[in-house]
Amino acid sequence: MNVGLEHYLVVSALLFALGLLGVITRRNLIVMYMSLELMLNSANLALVSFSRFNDNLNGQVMVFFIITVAAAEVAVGLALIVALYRKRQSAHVEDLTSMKL
Amino acid sequence: MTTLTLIFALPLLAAVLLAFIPRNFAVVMRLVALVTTFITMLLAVKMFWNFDCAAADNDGYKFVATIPWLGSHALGIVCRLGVDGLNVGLVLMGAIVAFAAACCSAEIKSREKEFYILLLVMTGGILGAFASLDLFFFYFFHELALVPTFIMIGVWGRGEKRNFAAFQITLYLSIGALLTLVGLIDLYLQVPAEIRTFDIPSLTRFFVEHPMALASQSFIFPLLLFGFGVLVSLWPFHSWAPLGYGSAPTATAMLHAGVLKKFGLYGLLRVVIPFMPQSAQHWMPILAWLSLGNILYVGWVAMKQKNLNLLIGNSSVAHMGMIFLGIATLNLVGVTGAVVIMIAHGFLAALTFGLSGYIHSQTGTLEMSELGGLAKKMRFVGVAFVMAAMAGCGLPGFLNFVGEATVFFGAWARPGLRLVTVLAVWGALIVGAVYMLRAVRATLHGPLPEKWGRLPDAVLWRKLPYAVLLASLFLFGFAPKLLTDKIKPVTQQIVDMANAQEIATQAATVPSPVTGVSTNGTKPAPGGVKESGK
Amino acid sequence: MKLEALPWILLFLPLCAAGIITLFTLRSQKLSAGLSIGAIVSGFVLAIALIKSGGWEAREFSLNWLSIGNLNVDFGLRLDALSLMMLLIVTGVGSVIHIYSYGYMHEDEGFSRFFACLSLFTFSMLGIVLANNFLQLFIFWELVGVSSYLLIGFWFDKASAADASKKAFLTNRIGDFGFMLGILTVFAVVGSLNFAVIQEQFKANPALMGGSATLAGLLIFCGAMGKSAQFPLHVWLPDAMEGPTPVSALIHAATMVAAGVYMLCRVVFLFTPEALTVISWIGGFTALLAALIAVQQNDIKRILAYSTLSQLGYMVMAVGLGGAGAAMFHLTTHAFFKALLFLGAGSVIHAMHHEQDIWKMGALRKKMPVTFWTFLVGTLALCGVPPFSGFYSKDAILAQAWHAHNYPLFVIAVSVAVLTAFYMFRLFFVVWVGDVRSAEAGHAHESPGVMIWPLRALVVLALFGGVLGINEIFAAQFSAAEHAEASEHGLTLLQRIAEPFTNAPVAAGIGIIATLIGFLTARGLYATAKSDPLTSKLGWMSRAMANRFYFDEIYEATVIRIHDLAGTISNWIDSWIIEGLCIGVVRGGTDLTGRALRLVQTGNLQTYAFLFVLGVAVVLWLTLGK
Amino acid sequence: MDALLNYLFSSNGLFWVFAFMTLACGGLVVANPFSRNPVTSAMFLVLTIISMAGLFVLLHAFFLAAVQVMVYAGAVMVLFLFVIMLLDLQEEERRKVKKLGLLAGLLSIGAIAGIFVKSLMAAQPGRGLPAPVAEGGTIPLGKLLFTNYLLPFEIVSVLLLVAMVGVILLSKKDLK
Amino acid sequence: MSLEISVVALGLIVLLADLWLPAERKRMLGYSAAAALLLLFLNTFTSHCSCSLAEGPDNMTSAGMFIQDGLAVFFKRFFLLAAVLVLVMAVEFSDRIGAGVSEYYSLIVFALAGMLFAASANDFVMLFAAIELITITFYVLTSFQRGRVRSLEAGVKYLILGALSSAFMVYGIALIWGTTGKFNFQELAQVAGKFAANRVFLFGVVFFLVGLGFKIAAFPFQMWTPDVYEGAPTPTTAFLAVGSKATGFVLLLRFLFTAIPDVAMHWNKLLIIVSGITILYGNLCALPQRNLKRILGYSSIAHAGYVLLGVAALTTAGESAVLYYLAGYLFTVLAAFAVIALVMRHLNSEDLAGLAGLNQRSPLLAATLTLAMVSLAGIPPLAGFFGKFLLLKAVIEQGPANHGYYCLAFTALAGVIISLYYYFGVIRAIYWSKETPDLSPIEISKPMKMAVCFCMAGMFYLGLFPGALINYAAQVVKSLK
Repeated sequence: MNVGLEHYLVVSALLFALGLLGVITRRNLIVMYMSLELMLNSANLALVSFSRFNDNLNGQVMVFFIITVAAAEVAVGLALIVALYRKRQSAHVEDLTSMKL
Repeated sequence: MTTLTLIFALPLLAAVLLAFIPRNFAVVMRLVALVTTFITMLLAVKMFWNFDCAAADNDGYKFVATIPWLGSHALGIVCRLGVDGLNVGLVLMGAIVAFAAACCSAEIKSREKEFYILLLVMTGGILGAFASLDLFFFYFFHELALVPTFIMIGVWGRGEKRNFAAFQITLYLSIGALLTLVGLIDLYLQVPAEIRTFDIPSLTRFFVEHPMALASQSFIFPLLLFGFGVLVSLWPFHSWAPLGYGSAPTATAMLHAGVLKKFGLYGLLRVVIPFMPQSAQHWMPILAWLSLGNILYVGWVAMKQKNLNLLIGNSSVAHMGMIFLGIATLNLVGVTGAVVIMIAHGFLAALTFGLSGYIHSQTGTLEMSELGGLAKKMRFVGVAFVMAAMAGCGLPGFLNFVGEATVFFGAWARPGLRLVTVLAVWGALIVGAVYMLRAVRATLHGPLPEKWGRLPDAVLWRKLPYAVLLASLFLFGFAPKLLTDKIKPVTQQIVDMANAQEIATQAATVPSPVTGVSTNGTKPAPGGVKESGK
Repeated sequence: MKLEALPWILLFLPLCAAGIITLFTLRSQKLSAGLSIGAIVSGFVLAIALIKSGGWEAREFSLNWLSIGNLNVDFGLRLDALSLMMLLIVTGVGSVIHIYSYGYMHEDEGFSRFFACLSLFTFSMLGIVLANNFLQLFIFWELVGVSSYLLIGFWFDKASAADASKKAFLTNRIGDFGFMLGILTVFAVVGSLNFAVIQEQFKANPALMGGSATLAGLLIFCGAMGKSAQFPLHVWLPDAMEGPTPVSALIHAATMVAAGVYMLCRVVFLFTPEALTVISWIGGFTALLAALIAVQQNDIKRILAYSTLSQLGYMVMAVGLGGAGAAMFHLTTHAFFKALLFLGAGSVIHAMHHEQDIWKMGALRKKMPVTFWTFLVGTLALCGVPPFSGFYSKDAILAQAWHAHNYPLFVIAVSVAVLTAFYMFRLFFVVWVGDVRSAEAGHAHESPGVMIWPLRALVVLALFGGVLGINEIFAAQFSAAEHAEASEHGLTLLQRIAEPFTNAPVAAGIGIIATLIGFLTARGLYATAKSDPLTSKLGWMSRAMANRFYFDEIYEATVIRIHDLAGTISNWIDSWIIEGLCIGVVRGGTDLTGRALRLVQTGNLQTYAFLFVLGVAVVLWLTLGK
Repeated sequence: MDALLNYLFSSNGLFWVFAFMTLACGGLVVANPFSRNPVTSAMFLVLTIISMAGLFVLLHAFFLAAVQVMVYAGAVMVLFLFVIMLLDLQEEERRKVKKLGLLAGLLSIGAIAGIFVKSLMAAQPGRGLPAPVAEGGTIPLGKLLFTNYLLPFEIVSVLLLVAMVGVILLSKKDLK
Repeated sequence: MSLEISVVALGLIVLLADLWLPAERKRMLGYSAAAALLLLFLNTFTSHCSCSLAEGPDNMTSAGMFIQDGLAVFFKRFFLLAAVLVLVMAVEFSDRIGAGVSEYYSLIVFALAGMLFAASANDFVMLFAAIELITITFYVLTSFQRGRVRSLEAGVKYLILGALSSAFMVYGIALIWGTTGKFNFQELAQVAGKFAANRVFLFGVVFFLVGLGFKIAAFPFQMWTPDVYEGAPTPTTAFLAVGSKATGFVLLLRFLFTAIPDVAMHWNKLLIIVSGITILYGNLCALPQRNLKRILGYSSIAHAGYVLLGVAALTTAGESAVLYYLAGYLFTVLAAFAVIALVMRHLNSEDLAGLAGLNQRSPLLAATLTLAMVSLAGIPPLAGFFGKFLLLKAVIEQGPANHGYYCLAFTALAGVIISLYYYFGVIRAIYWSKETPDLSPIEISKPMKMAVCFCMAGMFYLGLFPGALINYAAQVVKSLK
């Protein structure tokens, strides 16, 4: 069986699902954040495979942007998590409920 | 700038002016409010007086003025003011009641600034709503007047149930207003896009030539009927009114019960019935039965009230039933009668609430078990109250009687409404008298309790509002032609539109059944009373 | 001044007086009284002037009052024999009573108010008399009701007076309910409200109303039932005696209660034979019932009140029997002597310091001679002793019954005559004869001149009212309407005196005998009685009579209770179902939903993320799930 | 065995290898049955990213594969690890797992994935495509980036500036 | 594109100027930035400006990514105005921020730049870059008060959920591009019809819409709103409520009506449901709320629902109603937040009780907040009423075709009625609180006063004289097709 676009897409979808699962199950902010990276990566995979099979490089440019933005996002996000940790001594989501209802 | 524009704009301008007066000048505020409403009243009287000789436009409206910078021409929203026979009386009534309400506001002792601003906004809104020839502004001004009502009840209201009252009145009136809004928008959308307009005369012309599709009618009509109905406390959506008025500060109750409430009825007459004749024919018998809910059921409720203001509030609701019945007749006599009651009730409601407000301000209570024999101490107020009560149970001499009798004649002319009429007459003559006399008996008559031994009667300037209102009731009660001659042509047009279908089908099927009854020189009007002759 | 203006002036003078008194002269008693008395006296003069100038023939003056579509209501004045005669009675008797009131009410603090109300009443009554159409009649009908309300409740700080006025008004309103429906029915068919027009139409086409004719007639009769206090709406009249005595004399004896009879006569052409039968029986029954009740009353004014009821029953019966002229005749004489009796009673009450129990009086004959003599004339007239006025008018009614061959009613009428003589002489003996029974009676003295002179004036009328030819004027009025055979030309005085015996000798004779029986019985029982001997003799019957056959209680149990119940139920629905259940559920539901939804907002990031994903899943399912 | 090895090192075979690695390591990032230590997750994330880079190579996106390894595995993940070290994060506490919530979460994720796969089967986007030729080399990508995509590129540069400023501000220490 | 370049340059200048400015002059920096933006705003009305009247697809630059049509210009003006007011507010708020005030201003300017780009985005790549610029800036802006745990917490919440939504959006873009091969909206529009039945494509569209839904806080992606609104510094919240939400809407309009018009036509049911539930959810949750900023958070959810009415109508009338409503919302919400920023300056929480006696402390602020609430409640004669009127009209117009629209209209009405309660609750807290702990007058700087008055004037103007903006909006939405 020849590996085609669908295979890549299924892999990417499963990766996306895994990331999603991480976001909603893990309670550590940093791990949640890593799961989000996983999701972004799955999009990258989809884009690259589409790019390959559609014979169009534009998708890869998009991936480039996504990677850049993700890096920036990670930087800001981690700084934020660190700042919060300094205040609360915790990176646990369940401790982040001073605002609710 | 016509007189009408001034009438509508003055209170609003005064409200803006008040906003810039520092709050410790309470006397100035009161003065401004009084003077403004007084001038407004004079202008309204002048307009009413000049009405017959004023120039009318093609649609029969007089004193027409456009305020071009308001609204949006692209959507066909133009602030156009004008009066015809239907609303000239309402504007006059509104202006008079507004003045009376301003006079009665002396009882407000806290936050006068806000109160008078709200009062003036309410007045301007009311007058604007009745004077507007544009459906959008008709609604817009009503809303403008409605909101101060809520706030005034919530803030200056009285009684333990004040919060609930404010809550309830807000809930009901908002529902009513918003249903109406949907209905009006849908009505507006019935016109093809390129000539869409909210202009009432244009819409009238359009719907005369292009009757609305039945499907649209059957959707829009109930919306507007019940939307307006809620605003007018149509049974069974009435329970906001007595409590709301009972808890409202005097001036608010006067203005709302007296004038603002007529908005819904005015809307029914101006828009709903003439534009949607088939639905009107279908719904009117139902409305007639609902009106009985007001007249009889609410009358009974009024009989059982222990608080004077609640009793008056219920009676005011009961009177609405008469108007609904008049509208439900869909004939010239009944509808004209309904309009007459609208005006009469405006004066009357303002009068009764004003008087009860005075009693409250003097005694601090309106529980009837604690009052009694007040006529001994408050001669003037007592006399005025008895007159109000008498007007309330439809005594001749007051305008209310003219309206009620006319409505009965109109209703009786519809054979289908005979039973309703019988019950309505019972409600008006008996039940109405029972609770009104009960109020008089419990508050004014009987022995005077010790603690009220030193109550003062109203001083001269506090008598003024009551005198003005009573005088209006008497004047029109003695000479109803002053009103009816103005109203008649318009109601005739409304009734003709509402019965257009009927007349057409009758003419097509039955070759005009001429009965042998010749009436002494009276011409049976098309769509008029004459339907029952055998 | 043009002649057309006269009736208008006549009508509006009292209103002006009332208005001016209310607005300006409340402080000045003399001025108020002067205005009020002046208005009615000039009214009387004007009425005479009208008769002098125009005679008795019918004429109308009218303005358009309201005109909507085919509903044309005129404000019109109709002058004809009927209304002119009524005018004379109202203004004449009214003037006398006004003057009397000046003395009677002298010490009252509401003096000016009293005269304002009296003038208002006069205005309303004149309006009824002069009305030329149904709606106008109804308007003044109601106004009479309200002025009566004000006058009965004149001493409103007395609970009983306040209640009585309320009751009077409401009972009248029940009658008006029928009246209004009757007017509506007539209008719906005829299309006009004007009496003359309606009469024309009926003449042209007697079957105009078809099946609804009887119903319409009876509905209109309801109005008369209320105003003229006919069974079953008679309950208010005795209570109305809570008002000042001149009021009782003016309103509840001479004029207002007569309005019902007047109205029946005015529209007598409307009634079908069936309707007339009902009317006559109700009249007869009322007459009998009231007479029976009067026998066991102890309050001087109440006795007179029931007597009034009974006499009104006579009149209504007469109308029902087709004798509108007789009814009007009796109305007129009754106005004279009943006003006289009431004013006499007022004089007594005044002298007794507002004591009204006859058993506390006695032997007043010596103390108040003028009042005594005038009262005696009134009594004789009421009992129908010839040649007093009452004899002629009552005989006319008896004769009507006789001629109509309605013997059951004739018997009732005769027994009423017996009872009338009985209770009137019971009153007479207890009050004027016998012993002094209380301190007040001992100290009583004659009333002042301003109260005595009106009595004297009325005595003249009560004496000679029967032979002035009043009946002929009425007969002429109704001849067209009911094809009466009364002759057109006037009779001589002697003919008039003898007329009862020439017309219907049997009836006249039986009437006189009946009166005699009544008188003798009363004398036997009460000439020297210390307390009522009948009470024990009649047992439960007496108690029932004293308690007015429990009509008030019956009403209490039925009409009032039903309304009360309806009120309670409605109120309950309002406050529990609509306000509590509907609003409460809506409000509570909204609030609860809000609070519940808010719980979703836990503040936990993970929950948010989860809900986010759930949302995506749902949206996906909605769009692509199929 | 040879056949298997040959297959494994053919592009199809490599796909399966990398796909398996990607998913397995991804799975271990999210739910490692043996350790709930963030460091473990981070290490597996690096592995995932490297396997993905392999997939990229298979897709002839050579430049992106390099970027993936350098930027992601090299820079981003190091950042993660630094932070984890800095915060001295302990193993995530094993608090009570809300079974119902987990189940619902799994269900909804399953639903999303299911719908996706179903859609994929229905749409068959890969069907009928010509043989792939696009080569994601540096030159063509760079050309595109600096011609057509210059504007977003500039915007991203602003974004990076913002991120820098933000990070500096957030980690300043001079605060009350 | 000179406008965007100027804005970015302004941001850089502010950043740099900070280095040399003494601390006491920093206030001036904020005002100057605001003044500069105001100038740029006014400049959009002059015909010389390259970005003012140059509209239409001809003017697309940068390979069609950047479009300067009427819609873009409308929203650019909108964002500029919002940024000016937010900057003024930020200056007033600066003493609560502590260090990094100038950075705060510059970040606002950068976020504005992102919004300006987003308004002109005609391409997914561009859109992605612009949106991320906005979002990442907002992560920082939200958590700017590092001293307050709530601010950081809000930042983290916004970060995680924002990243989540970004992931969805990116995946959606990937699928859309993968199936169609187009990034450009216009090009996509030409082929989108063909893919209307392609489920992968639709999947991508849904994922993309999820991302936008998060931005506008539509149900079920609204969870973050109240928490972030509460925790963020008030100027940030204001900018978030106005700018970020409007960005979401302009992109939504562009995406639905320019990129995939043929597909969107079939999506009325989904839009109706989402809009209805959003309205009800926002209003119901706000009912028992006591925290002013949370109230506005929930109310902003509800208002997202109202605006979605106009989108759901899928007509030009609906689109122009959206624009009108947003314009009114700009003044109203900014006015409300300005008052909150001033009044709650020295309080730790934003409880309603803090408003007690405001009418004595500052009548101007009391009046402003009252009017803002009245306008939000949709009562004449203020902007909110007319906006709602237009939205309802647009929805009812579609009623005969699909009765769901009638239901939607009634749902909206129910929402309006519910909302009256909490809006009036705010008004009541101002005027009629029993306890008045603090009656010290509130000092307001001149620029702030002007800003507040401007907002009030805007509310009145749009409520009373809607004609001009209606015509403008009607003309603008033509560029969507």
